[in-house]
Amino acid sequence: MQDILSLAADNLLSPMILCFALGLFAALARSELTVPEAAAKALSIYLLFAIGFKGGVAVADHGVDGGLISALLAGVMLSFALPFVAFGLLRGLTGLSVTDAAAVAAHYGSISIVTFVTAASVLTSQGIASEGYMVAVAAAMEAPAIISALWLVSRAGSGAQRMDADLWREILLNGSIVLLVGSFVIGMVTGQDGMVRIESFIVSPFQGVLCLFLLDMGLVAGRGLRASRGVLTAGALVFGVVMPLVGALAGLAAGLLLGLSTGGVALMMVLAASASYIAVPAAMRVALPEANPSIYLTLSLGVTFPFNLTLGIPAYVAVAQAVTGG
Amino acid sequence: MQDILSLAADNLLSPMILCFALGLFAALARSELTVPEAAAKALSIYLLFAIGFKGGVAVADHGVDGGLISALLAGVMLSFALPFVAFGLLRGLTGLSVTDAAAVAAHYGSISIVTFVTAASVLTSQGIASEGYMVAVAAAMEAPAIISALWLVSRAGSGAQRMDADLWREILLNGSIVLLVGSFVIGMVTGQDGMVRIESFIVSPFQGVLCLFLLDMGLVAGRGLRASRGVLTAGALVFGVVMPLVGALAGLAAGLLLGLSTGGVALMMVLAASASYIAVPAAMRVALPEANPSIYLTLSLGVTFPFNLTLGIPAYVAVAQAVTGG
Amino acid sequence: MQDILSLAADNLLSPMILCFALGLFAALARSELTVPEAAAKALSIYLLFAIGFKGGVAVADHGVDGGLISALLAGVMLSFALPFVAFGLLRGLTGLSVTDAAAVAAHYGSISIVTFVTAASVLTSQGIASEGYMVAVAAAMEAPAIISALWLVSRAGSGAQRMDADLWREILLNGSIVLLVGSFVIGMVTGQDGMVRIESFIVSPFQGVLCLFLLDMGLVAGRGLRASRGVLTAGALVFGVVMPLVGALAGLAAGLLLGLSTGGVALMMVLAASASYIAVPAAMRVALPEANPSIYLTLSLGVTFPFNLTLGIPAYVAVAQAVTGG
Amino acid sequence: MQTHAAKRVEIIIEAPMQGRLTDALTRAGVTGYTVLPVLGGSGRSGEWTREGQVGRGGMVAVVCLIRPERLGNLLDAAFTVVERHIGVVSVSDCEVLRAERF
Amino acid sequence: MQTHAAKRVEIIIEAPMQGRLTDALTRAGVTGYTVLPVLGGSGRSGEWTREGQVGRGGMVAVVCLIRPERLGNLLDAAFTVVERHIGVVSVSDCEVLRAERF
Amino acid sequence: MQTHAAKRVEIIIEAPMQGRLTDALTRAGVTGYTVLPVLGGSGRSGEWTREGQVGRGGMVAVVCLIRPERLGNLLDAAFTVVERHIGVVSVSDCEVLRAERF
Ligand SMILES: Nc1ncnc2c1ncn2[C@@H]1O[C@H](COP(=O)(O)O)[C@@H](O)[C@H]1O
Ligand SMILES: Nc1ncnc2c1ncn2[C@@H]1O[C@H](COP(=O)(O)O)[C@@H](O)[C@H]1O
Ligand SMILES: Nc1ncnc2c1ncn2[C@@H]1O[C@H](COP(=O)(O)O)[C@@H](O)[C@H]1O
Ligand code: NA
Ligand code: NA
Ligand code: NA
Repeated sequence: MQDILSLAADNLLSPMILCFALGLFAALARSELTVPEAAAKALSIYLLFAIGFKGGVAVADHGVDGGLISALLAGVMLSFALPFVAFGLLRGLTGLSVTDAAAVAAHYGSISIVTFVTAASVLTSQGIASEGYMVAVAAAMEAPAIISALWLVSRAGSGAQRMDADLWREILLNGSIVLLVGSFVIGMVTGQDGMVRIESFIVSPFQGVLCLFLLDMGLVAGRGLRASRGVLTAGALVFGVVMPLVGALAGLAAGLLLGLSTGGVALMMVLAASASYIAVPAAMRVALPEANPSIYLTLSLGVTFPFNLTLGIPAYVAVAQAVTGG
Repeated sequence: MQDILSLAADNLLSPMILCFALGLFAALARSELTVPEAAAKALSIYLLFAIGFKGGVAVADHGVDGGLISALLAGVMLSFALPFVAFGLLRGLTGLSVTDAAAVAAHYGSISIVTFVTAASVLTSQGIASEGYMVAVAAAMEAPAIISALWLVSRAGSGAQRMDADLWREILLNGSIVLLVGSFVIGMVTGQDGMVRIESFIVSPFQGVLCLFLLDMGLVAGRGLRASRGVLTAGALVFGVVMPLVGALAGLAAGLLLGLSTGGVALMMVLAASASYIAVPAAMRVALPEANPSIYLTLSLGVTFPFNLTLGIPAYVAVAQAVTGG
Repeated sequence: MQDILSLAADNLLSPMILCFALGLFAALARSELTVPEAAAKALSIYLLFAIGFKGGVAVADHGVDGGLISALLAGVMLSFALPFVAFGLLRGLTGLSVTDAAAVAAHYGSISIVTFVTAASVLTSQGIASEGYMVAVAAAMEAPAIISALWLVSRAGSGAQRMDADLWREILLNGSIVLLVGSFVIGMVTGQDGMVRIESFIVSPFQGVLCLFLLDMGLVAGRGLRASRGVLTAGALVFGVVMPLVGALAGLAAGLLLGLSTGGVALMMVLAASASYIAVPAAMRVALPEANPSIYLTLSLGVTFPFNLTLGIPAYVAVAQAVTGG
Repeated sequence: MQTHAAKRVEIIIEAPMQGRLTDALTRAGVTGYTVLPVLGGSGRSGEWTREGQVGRGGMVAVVCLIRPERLGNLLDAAFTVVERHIGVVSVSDCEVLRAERF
Repeated sequence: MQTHAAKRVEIIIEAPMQGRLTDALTRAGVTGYTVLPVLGGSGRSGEWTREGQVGRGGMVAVVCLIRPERLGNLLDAAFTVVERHIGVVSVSDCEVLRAERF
Repeated sequence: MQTHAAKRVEIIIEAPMQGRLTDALTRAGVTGYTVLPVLGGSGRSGEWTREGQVGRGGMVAVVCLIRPERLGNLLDAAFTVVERHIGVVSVSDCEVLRAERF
């Protein structure tokens, strides 16, 4: 417990989290501080490329064992299953319509790559190793949850879902999946040779870039919270912190079953606990336009993301350490 | 004198100043070379974050002594006072209307953070130490000058100034103040621990980033000069190089009274000598829309900024060294 | 031969080329992965600045010998001459109109700075030295080809060319020429002193930045290929891979005549073999608006650029090594 | 200068729907359109701004100049896409140069 | 397709005034507006371009579709904000789909 | 609020031609114009998008409000620039505030 608290304090006082807090503060105080959209996208391309590449190099170093496949499968199953849990919780805790509840559920089955990146950098700075292929698991968990959500809606008969071929392609080939998987493969192919060439671009400045990116995430989250005051009921807020804990438990179980390392278990918890705010919202606007975007964006970006970033990650890491004895 | 000249030559032939000159040349020659707006904003976010953070870490290292508070107060007073000097000079040297003169005066009471950043990097490369909290002084000096200018206008009865609550918030929470103060606090809180994590992002590439940023400043200044040929009278041009010298003297006096280090005195001179071209212009567009933006932008960005960058900074540093014996 | 193949394999499996391939794949698969325009421009400014500066520092280190002038002259002559060869080949191989053929020819006389940058980084990673002033040669080769192309059109009487003073200025002062020459001069003036200051910005992260830039080039090339399916005949495709070989031979001859080093010969081959897709297309839109942009962009960016990047560069380097015995 | 009567249709729509809209327009026989970026806005579903967004959110404005007789087709096509979505459609009269282009 | 007469108001104004303008529009009962970025322009106060700018300068275009009967209110509100400032206001007739949205 | 009849001319043109167009407009006595960015579009010469472009490609939209009596001049000037180039020109009626500005 002592350890968890000191770890949490360490995490809370890291430049990354403080940058997020600064962004949140600036947005809530209505400062006109903004990060240009193009810069934010460029930063996210950098982060995705760097994390994917590093994962690939790690796999190249250690060889691909059977763990990769089973971890991918576990991730896909979690992404399929978690929306049902989330949907049940939402229908119990809130008065959201079937469509809105299903849309929110899709976000929680999918993942937040920035939460993953932040957790990975916390692990690195604490010297805890993890499986390089967790990056591929992250990519695999982005999309399945969307299908579960659409199935929930169609079962309730409310609103025809529109899963045309175009939407499938958009979801499966969305920018972050392609970049993550692509750079993972590039890292695997080029291995340490490639790493040596671009190390001083993707390794040394990584945490600094993450700081600026989290500053922007704080700004976006804060603006979202301000714009949607009153959108969330107390029940929805409770969901926003309970669901990540439920997800983390599911991730813990999966990680232990798979026999992952301490870092791997922590990352699996983080993936299951985190909620998407890039790929899934775009898919929902196409497939479930009747669902209110303020609800799912505010919950995932305004409540769960900050929760995971500040309290969640240190807790998940500590639990993973305690349980795996790592 | 010998020293000042060789220092000036050193400064003039640094990559930073040459980049500025390149930008200026390209714009005056009407090359279509441009830095995208989003990239320029991203660079400025980087510079503000890096300089603020480094200042905070420096304060964390040396502890906050009483110097911080008195330096802040001195900065605020300078910012309040200098517009009156500038206004007097302008009314003597030029035929500008009260409104235009007051608007220009506001710019010269406030500060240019890029000039400050360049001076800080000149000090670093010469191994001259300075107080980390000068960054906070810079932030404190941004806004007070605006109030003096509006008071000058209202006293003359020409044009109701419009200082509504919104404008106050915009000025006090403008992007650069929030980012500078925020990253200063983050640096103070995380100290050397935080520095180690992001050093290779904010320290090593700093001067290179500054080069590209000054390239863009040269382009912007050059385009401004070209667009406003004939806007400035000879008197105004004289003001554009005399006022920074007057400001630098006031900054020197303040720095000596405060007992700052050699670097601190130099930075105080630079702050007082520099003129705003980001925060104050935006505030003037809202509060004094009748003032002609070509006049204040051309003076501050096209005349005083290049003057400080090329001749001013080395002169101020040399004087600070001579006077403090540093 | 063995060597060429292993060099080619090495090159094909470098992170840069794989990033280009990833971009190509993503665009052809219609993924919505995109690099914002502002970010792409910022990356290209970085690359131009870094390569120019490094070239200038290299010249400062070794002194300017007579080689610079003669290499510049040779480059200009190649740029003037190659469009005639290209035009002849095109009229033989394809049914393109005079205007379209001339427009394409202009692109192949001019150069692709990204191909040059990639080749320079391949040389660096193989420890092959080259003349720093090749950067200046690259800049000098951008424009002359345009004149040859316009002369070809006017000779055929088809379409009045419009070379007004404005267009001249736009071509000679286009962004990449100004930045390349400017930073070359800055590098020459500041030499190793300047290099020390900004090395960790322009040297260490260079290859990583190039990766992201080539990712975007792949995306742009892929989107272009997709949008212009069917625009190119088989003859045009043949031209797209034969012309770079012809150019490389001309470059080889020039390099040997000039007595360049192994790296210098390789770079001269690369310059002559590469085709412009930034400066020349813009000039063609103004001067030869009747020429179809899909044809010249698809050929230069969709066919020749990937060819040079993957097979061309290793071949040219190997030939240069074989011939100069380097 | 000879001008010809035409209609200018302006559709403000969510960015993820842009491709579907332009595909539908093309199917309805529209020969050209232009897409303009949108910084932000406000409507029944609240206020939003593009700044700092990371995803493919936000809106775009699609402007389409067409011959008056094709307006019905275009609006039908646009409506099927916009129907369930956030967005607005407006039409105004205009004149165009070079009618052969439309 | 059923359309309804409306007015399209386009206001080109300095970026630092954008918030004040949209607040005034909202107070005047306007239910929606869209903000478009502006790259540059020229007018009585000279020529300007957005490129490379660092501050919050430049201009934006605010487009507002409204029912004709609300035009007077909107123009009054816009005018108080624009009055002392650089900028232009234009109004044209248009037709909108889904009138219930305005 | 007093308004005045005017014309709104919208010219969508290749970016490398922007300077030539605005110079021609200025020579034709136009006192102001606004340049808006364009993300992409489609026309006789195919589809294009701005994303990831490095060069100075793409298109821009130039909007020009003028007094009706100056329309002929403006269109003649615009036409000489646009003539051989990709691009579209449309004109609509509008009303402007502060006619003294035009
Ligand atoms: N009356 C209007 N005038 C101009 N744009 C509007 C209007 N109403 C809505 N919009 C735009 O359409 C978007 C979605 O509107 P809504 O569907 O009402 O939320 C807004 O964010 C605005 O960009
Ligand atoms: N006649 C016009 N047509 C279109 N835009 C204009 C016009 N006049 C002014 N503008 C725009 O409004 C801005 C300020 O105009 P002004 O107040 O005349 O300097 C200009 O930079 C243009 O963007
Ligand atoms: N009917 C149209 N409506 C709106 N924009 C158009 C239209 N036709 C062409 N454009 C725009 O003008 C550009 C060039 O058109 P074009 O010359 O027909 O290839 C296109 O990429 C569009 O941005
Ligand atoms: Na999840
Ligand atoms: Na000052
Ligand atoms: Na060539």
